[in-house]
Amino acid sequence: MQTATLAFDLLLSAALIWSAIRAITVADLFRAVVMFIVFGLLVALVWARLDAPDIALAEAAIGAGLTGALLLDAVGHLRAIQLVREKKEGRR
Amino acid sequence: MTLTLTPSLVYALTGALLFAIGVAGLIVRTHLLRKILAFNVMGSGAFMVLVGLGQRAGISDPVPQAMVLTGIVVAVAATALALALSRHLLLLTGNMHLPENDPDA
Amino acid sequence: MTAMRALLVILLCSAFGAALVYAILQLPPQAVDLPQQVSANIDESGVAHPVTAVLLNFRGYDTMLEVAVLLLALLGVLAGTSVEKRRRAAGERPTLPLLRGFTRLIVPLMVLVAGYLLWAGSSMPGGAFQAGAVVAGAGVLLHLARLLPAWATPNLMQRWGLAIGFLVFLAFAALPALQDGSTMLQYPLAWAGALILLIEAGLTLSLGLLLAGLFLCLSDDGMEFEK
Amino acid sequence: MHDLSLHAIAWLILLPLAWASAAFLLGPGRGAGLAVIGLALQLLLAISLAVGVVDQGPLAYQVGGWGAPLGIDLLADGLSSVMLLLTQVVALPLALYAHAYFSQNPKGVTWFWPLVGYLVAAMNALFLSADAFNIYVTLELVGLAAVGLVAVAGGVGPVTAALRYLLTTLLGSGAYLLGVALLYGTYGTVSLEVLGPLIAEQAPLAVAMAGALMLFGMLLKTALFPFHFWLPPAHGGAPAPVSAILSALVIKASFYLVVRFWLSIFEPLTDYAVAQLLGLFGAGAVLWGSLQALQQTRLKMLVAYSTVAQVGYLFLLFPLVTGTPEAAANSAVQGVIMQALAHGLAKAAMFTAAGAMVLSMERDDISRLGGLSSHMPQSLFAFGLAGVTLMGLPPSAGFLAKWLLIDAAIHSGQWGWIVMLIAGGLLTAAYVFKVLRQAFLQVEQDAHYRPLPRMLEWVPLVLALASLALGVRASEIILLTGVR
Repeated sequence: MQTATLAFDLLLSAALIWSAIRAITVADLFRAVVMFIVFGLLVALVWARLDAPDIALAEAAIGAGLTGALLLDAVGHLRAIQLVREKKEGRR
Repeated sequence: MTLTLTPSLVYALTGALLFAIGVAGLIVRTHLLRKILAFNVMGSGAFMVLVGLGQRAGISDPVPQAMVLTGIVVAVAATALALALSRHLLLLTGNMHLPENDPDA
Repeated sequence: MTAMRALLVILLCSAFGAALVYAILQLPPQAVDLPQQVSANIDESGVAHPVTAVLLNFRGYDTMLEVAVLLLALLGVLAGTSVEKRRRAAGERPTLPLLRGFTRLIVPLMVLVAGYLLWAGSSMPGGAFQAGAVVAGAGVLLHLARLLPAWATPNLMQRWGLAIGFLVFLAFAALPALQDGSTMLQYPLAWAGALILLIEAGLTLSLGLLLAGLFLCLSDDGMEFEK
Repeated sequence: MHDLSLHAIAWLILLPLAWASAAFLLGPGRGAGLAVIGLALQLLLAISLAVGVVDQGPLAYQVGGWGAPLGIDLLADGLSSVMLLLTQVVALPLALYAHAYFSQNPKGVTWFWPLVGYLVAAMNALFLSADAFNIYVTLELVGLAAVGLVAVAGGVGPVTAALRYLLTTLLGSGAYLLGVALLYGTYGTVSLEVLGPLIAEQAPLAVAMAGALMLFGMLLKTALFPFHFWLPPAHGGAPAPVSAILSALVIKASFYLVVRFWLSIFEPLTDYAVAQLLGLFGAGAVLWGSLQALQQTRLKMLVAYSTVAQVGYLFLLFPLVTGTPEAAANSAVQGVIMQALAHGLAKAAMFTAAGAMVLSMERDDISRLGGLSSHMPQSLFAFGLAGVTLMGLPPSAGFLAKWLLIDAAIHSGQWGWIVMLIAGGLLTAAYVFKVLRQAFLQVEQDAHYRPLPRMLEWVPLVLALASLALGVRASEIILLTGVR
């Protein structure tokens, strides 16, 4: 029993570190943000494991949800503007 | 070492590593969105150290938990401000990178 | 940043992370037992849930300042982006009937959930933060469904909504500070529970508006650029 | 009397929060009157608090009535009272100046007043806090408010500067937060009062790392060389009243924390080598900042680099108090506080004077200053007087500060720092005279000047005179700083 939960904790830790590194390094920005949202949800899971349901709720809603929405909106905005730029340059 | 690896301690250690990853990303990556992502990773790492270390005896501790709730809101506030400025810069310059040298300096 | 410098930073951060792990593994037991003090005083806090007691009573001062942080971030967002760039009518992009229907259905439900979370917070997990986040989620959804336009400059009503949570908090910080013998944010024992619920109600509205506001102020700017 | 001082502690925080919120409710561009009234009341509160601290010693205030470590405690001692006095003394004239400045140049006034109100509240809260996590929250408040103020000007330069500032300040407070987490993890409390004896008793490696992290975070925020890269564009590019607040006050908040932590809870961990290194960084700052100031072509950038240089002197504190005789350490603390006050007043004067000149010339270019001596003698005089303080000439407070620091260096046998103090004064003279010489040149034919409200010329003069007067009436301040 003890080893099973420890294995789960270690696995979750590994997933956290992997998703954090991916979010920072993956080439495509959209995928990076998606990775970050995954990271946020994993963190919410950590709070649940740490007997902190209050933080788990807040993390899922604010840390992953709202921050994720803000970031996705920014990526969309960035893409729209880059598209316009490319069109303009193509016309020239 | 007679130390037992409690879940709290595991996550405190993970938090320490996440903090280091976040700091490296914040400094090394040049795209502003990456920096903002890295900042959030760094913050989550610090929060995990705070709660994980606080509870390493195995008893739930509401004090660091309340601190982290405060911290999460502060982090989203900072993220929104950073995004606002980054988007403003995007409109002005067409990209989301900080120039190596300041335009006015 | 050159590759050499990046490598150096990564090496330094790795060394730092390793040192941190090593240091954490050597910690002696804590000298102060704060959880015990929290449970010893919880009867005087006005709420039964320890996290809410810390958040709104024992360390309520932190929470008050933190709401100011959020207000400040919104001010920074408003100050940092120019008004002209942000003006855009909600109806210009294609409307999504399915999303609209879904939103109309779910938003009242979210408001209900927020009310429940707020009420539950005094005795179990939940409270103003989570409830505020749900309100903000409803706001974001309404915006995505084009039922709520992006904000340029908040009008008087919106400003009151954004600030009311902080103002209620500030008022209950200031009232006891006016009297000799009590300090700011010191609630009278008999009223503590009711005051905390009142503060939380204000916070739920304001946190919801502030968090949604951060999104609504940022969203859609730059569409002028496209035209 | 006792109760009045205690009330002052609470209202120094509550009052600015209240008027900032009221200014926000009033709407864009409004709230100047509220700010002036609020700041005037705060100045009275700060004075009454200082009097109370001198009479009765350090005053503790238990927020919520719980008491540390369960609740959050505030503490007003000599050091915090002095910083509170400086903040209100500088902020009040700056508010008057800002009102006049934005009447001429409304760009950026939109949310200026609420931002400034929250900034002042946050700094007051920071100076009064005796709780490491509460200090983190106040640090974030200070940082976000300051960044918001830099961004108000708009344009590529200020937005870039604001972003760089924001990311730096977030890295700094992140490092600080991890330090707090390690402290809580080690001892189970964040109350500075409770932490002090615990750290003295037993400090594992994690606590040393916490100290290093917090120090690093504060060095970033104070812009000590070589972490100064973000400061010149942020301070130089903001509207003049903002530049003045940032340079005179905001960087002092993080410096105050370095002093507070180094002299109290981390005292058992302080290290000779680290102290010498901080001193060397300081020397580097004086040298590099002054040389960069000399090379600037824009007036406000010159003043901003001067801040980089002047910050250097503050860090002489560490080699002068670490492992030195008590007499030397006392002189060093007094000298550094005096330097912080002198620089606060003089730099506010310099930035406001520079702002008035730039506004009148409608461009920021040192080579076009010619003729200003006859057109704006008052502003130029204020600039020169502020320069006297920064150079450290008698009878200014800057002179007294350097005198005390030299005294400390002599008593601890560290002669090298004296050379640095004198060289720094000469370099300062060089860049101040660079400006003055240009201003006394012949009027250019095409020069035209925009008439300005008198307030824009009076405020710098009053601030500059205050930086001189402080040197004459310093004994009260020294008495106050001795209260620990």
